[in-house]
Amino acid sequence: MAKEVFYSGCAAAAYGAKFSRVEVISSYPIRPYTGIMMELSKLVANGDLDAEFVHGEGEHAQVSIAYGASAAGARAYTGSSGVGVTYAMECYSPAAGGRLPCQMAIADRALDPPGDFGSEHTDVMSARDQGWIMGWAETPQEVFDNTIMYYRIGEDPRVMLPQFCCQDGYFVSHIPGKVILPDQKAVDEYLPPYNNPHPLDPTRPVSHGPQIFPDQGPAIDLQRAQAFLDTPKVIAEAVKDFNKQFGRKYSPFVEEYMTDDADIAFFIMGGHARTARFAVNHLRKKGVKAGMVKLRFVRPWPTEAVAEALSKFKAVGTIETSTSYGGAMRGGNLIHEVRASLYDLPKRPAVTSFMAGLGGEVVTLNEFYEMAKILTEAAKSGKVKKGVYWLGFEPD
Amino acid sequence: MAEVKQVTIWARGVTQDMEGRHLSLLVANSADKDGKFVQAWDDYADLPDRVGVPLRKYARISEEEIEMRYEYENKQPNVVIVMDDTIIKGMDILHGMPKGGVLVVNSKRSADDLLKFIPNKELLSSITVVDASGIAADVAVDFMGSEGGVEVAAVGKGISAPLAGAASKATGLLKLESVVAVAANKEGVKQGAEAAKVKKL
Amino acid sequence: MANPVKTQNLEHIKGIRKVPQEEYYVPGHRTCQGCGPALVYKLVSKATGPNSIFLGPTGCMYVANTSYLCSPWAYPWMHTQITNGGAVASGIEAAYQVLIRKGKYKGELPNIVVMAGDGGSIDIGLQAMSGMLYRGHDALFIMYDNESYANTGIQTSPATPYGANTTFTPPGKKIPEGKVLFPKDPPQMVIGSHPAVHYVATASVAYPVDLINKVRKALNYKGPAFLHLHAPCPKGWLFDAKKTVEIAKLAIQTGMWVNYEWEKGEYTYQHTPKEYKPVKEYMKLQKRFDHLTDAHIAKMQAFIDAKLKAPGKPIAVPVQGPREMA
Amino acid sequence: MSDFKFKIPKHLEVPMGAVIPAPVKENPGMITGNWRTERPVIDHEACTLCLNCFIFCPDACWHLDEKTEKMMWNARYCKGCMICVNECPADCLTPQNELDFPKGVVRLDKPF
Repeated sequence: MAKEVFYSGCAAAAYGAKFSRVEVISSYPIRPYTGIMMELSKLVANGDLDAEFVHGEGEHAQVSIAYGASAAGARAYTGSSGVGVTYAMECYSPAAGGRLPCQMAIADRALDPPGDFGSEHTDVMSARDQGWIMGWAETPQEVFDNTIMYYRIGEDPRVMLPQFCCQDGYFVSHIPGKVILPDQKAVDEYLPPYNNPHPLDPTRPVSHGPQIFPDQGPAIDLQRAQAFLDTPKVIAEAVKDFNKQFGRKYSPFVEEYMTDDADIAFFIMGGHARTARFAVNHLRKKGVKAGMVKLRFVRPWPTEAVAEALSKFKAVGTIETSTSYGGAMRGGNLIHEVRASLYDLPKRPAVTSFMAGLGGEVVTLNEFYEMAKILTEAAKSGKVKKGVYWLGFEPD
Repeated sequence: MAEVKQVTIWARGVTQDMEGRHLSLLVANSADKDGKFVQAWDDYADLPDRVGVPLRKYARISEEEIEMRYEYENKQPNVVIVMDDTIIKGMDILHGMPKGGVLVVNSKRSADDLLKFIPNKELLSSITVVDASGIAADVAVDFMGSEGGVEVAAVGKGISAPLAGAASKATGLLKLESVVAVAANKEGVKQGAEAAKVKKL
Repeated sequence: MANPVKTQNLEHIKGIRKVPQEEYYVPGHRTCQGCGPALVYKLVSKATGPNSIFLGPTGCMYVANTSYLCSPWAYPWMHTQITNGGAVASGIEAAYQVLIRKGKYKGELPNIVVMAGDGGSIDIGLQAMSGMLYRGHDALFIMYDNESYANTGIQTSPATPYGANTTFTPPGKKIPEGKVLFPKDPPQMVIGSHPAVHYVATASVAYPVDLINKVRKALNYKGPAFLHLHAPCPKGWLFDAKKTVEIAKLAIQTGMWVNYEWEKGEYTYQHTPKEYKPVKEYMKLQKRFDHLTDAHIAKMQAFIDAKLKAPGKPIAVPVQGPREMA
Repeated sequence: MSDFKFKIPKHLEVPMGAVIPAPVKENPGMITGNWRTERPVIDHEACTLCLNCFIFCPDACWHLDEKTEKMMWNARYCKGCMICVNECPADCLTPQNELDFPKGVVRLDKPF
């Protein structure tokens, strides 16, 4: 029977893995994701989860263990944060190129230097071009649900890709929220057992990953690109089935809040979307027609869904939470993709970006009001003054 | 675009890797001396080389700047030079050659003997045979000039010298005095040119 | 109820006639003429048989064996990064443990073998190798030692002997001996600090039956094992391809290589000559040592003499490091 | 976006995840007989069937034929390293130049 609990994002991820019946888990400690592995180690130690719990000697090993297990035919789970995510960077491409759908839980964290344990999306955003499915959750409930959904999406024969299942460090990972734990049987119905079509099995031998001819390089790249073109359809099905099975109301790609008549909108992903909703409520009371669009997947980037959602506004501000030093807009990453998504439309909103929530900084209601002011101005004039605003660091 | 003369050299991996590269350098450097536009390079896909594997080294010569500089391979070689005669048996060395091509082989055997192993010999206008190994022994193997490194050994000390001399005689593409000028073993170049037997086909 | 994990028992063989005629590392690979590592691969494959999974970290035995889009392995094989052979093997072993336990895989536990070069073992791959051996996975880590990064054109590794000419340690006016450092001792690194490991051995292509039996003994242990296999490299060491086995034998006769087993703390030695030949006899056949002076060779001899006092065991060797010498 | 369609030419196709079937007896994707400058020629009379050539061949090109009790050599793949000649205690193997044999090598377009 389904039951309601209060779990942090870390515990929610661990239980999402448990309900997904993961078979091989690889761990290595780094804050703030560590709690996920603490929960799983308890479950394995107590016999509540029949899985191999392998203490990796580093994040590089963690991901290697996970994709090795996936190649052998087991459902594999791992995770990390911050510099741990970037330490494993070499292993992301082999896992994706080998089409090995293991899952990595990310409770994100700022990169060094100096040591900063606060949340920031830059760690795993640095790996966004490695061929993994990637998206953020806003609440522990969404973390739990995404964990199960991501396995279903990644292991689909049309997809066969590994997944970064991300949540904001501390904000989501450490502050408990309500989580409905479903019936295991319902999860089993939703998520079939993992089936690797070509496992490393001596009864039907294959070779994984021989060298290719140089001119086959683009062809294999294209094959992966094609998988990402096919993935949105699978995501849409998986989310629809999930909503049906568990009574949730997820949109597959972008979730809209108070957008019907909005002039300005915040474009955001992860935990700060929660504050953004309250900001929208307060702004509405003050007569500002504000709305919010929450992004659920960074990879595959939902180009059409983003274009459709954002084209109706006069001005849009992307809340970045990650850095792209020296990038086109001199700030974060999201605005590049947002602007590219809108470029071909006959009518486009003005788009700017806000550097907020970096290094674990809280994005406050006041900051959202500040953004709303800038966006309202842009909505009136039809254009933005700047492509990026570093909130709290702008001259008067 | 002016015609680019493509020279392909076949050699054995490791034991002839450096001499093969030297031969391509002798071809290119001497043509450069004659005021031509040139390039010489290793076949990237054949590297890293293994002991005994058939390898290709390339040179291009043109009256104008070479536009196809970044193409990996010589797809239509006008001149093929084979540093080890047994390669003619296992490889289609004339693959892609336009009619009227030139073949130079390092061998103790006769041209007729060698032609038996070349089923598409109608592509050739001539075959030249020289016992380059008899004129100059292989020099020590040295990897420092491979993988984009700068050659440490003097260019053209071993069998590349007589083969470059023979190629000069066989093709008319290279002036003998230019080849002599750029090669370390100058005597070897001359002896190669002298000893080379050109057979018109 | 969990299913027990059944493992294989591989037979000890008495002589060359008992070596299986079947090939599982089949003809058709782009390894050098006379390639020592290829000979290792063939012999190890004969030892393991087809109920095996091999992992190939990047190196000669990846690139030369799979160029291009083909494979010489009749059993399942997977490429791993040069960094993570031990970790990927750990994941595969863990997967089989749970899949067999859950009844999803019906057979015996396959022989899981990492075939790593010296770089993939004791240099960039050291962390993953140590992790696998430490955690007690039922897998075999093999270091085929051709004493350099051969695939990329012969660069120095921690297994490259002192005095070798490699493309990263060329002899020059300032550094006449080429490689200045002495090599790591791989078995000793494993024996010294991996409590789950009960079997470590060295073997050489010069003694193939011994090599096969050591592979089988290693695999018969329920748990991790480590083998250090000597694999002369005609390209990197610069000798005539036909001399691969001859050189391997000479390595043993000069003490440059020692065949031994370490089993639960006990050492036994194999193929020990009555009297060791001078190392010079071994070195002079390889052009990588051509540039060395008598003083350099004496230094090598002193190093080997010290090591031979107790092969495989920690011992103070009379060799100065580069900072001491400066 | 939805009109993204591609065509990969047959010769550039790579299976999903670069997973290929394992070979059975030989790897026809890498024929290496053309590496030889010399081949080992056996004198069956002198051969003692010691199996040294079989055990020491890195390319697995020597086998004992149980029926004829003779060592069989694989011309398609032997690279001609001559380890077998070097390790033969009976001196029954002799290297001979490859061009002395008009047949016996598969001609290839590419060296690999």
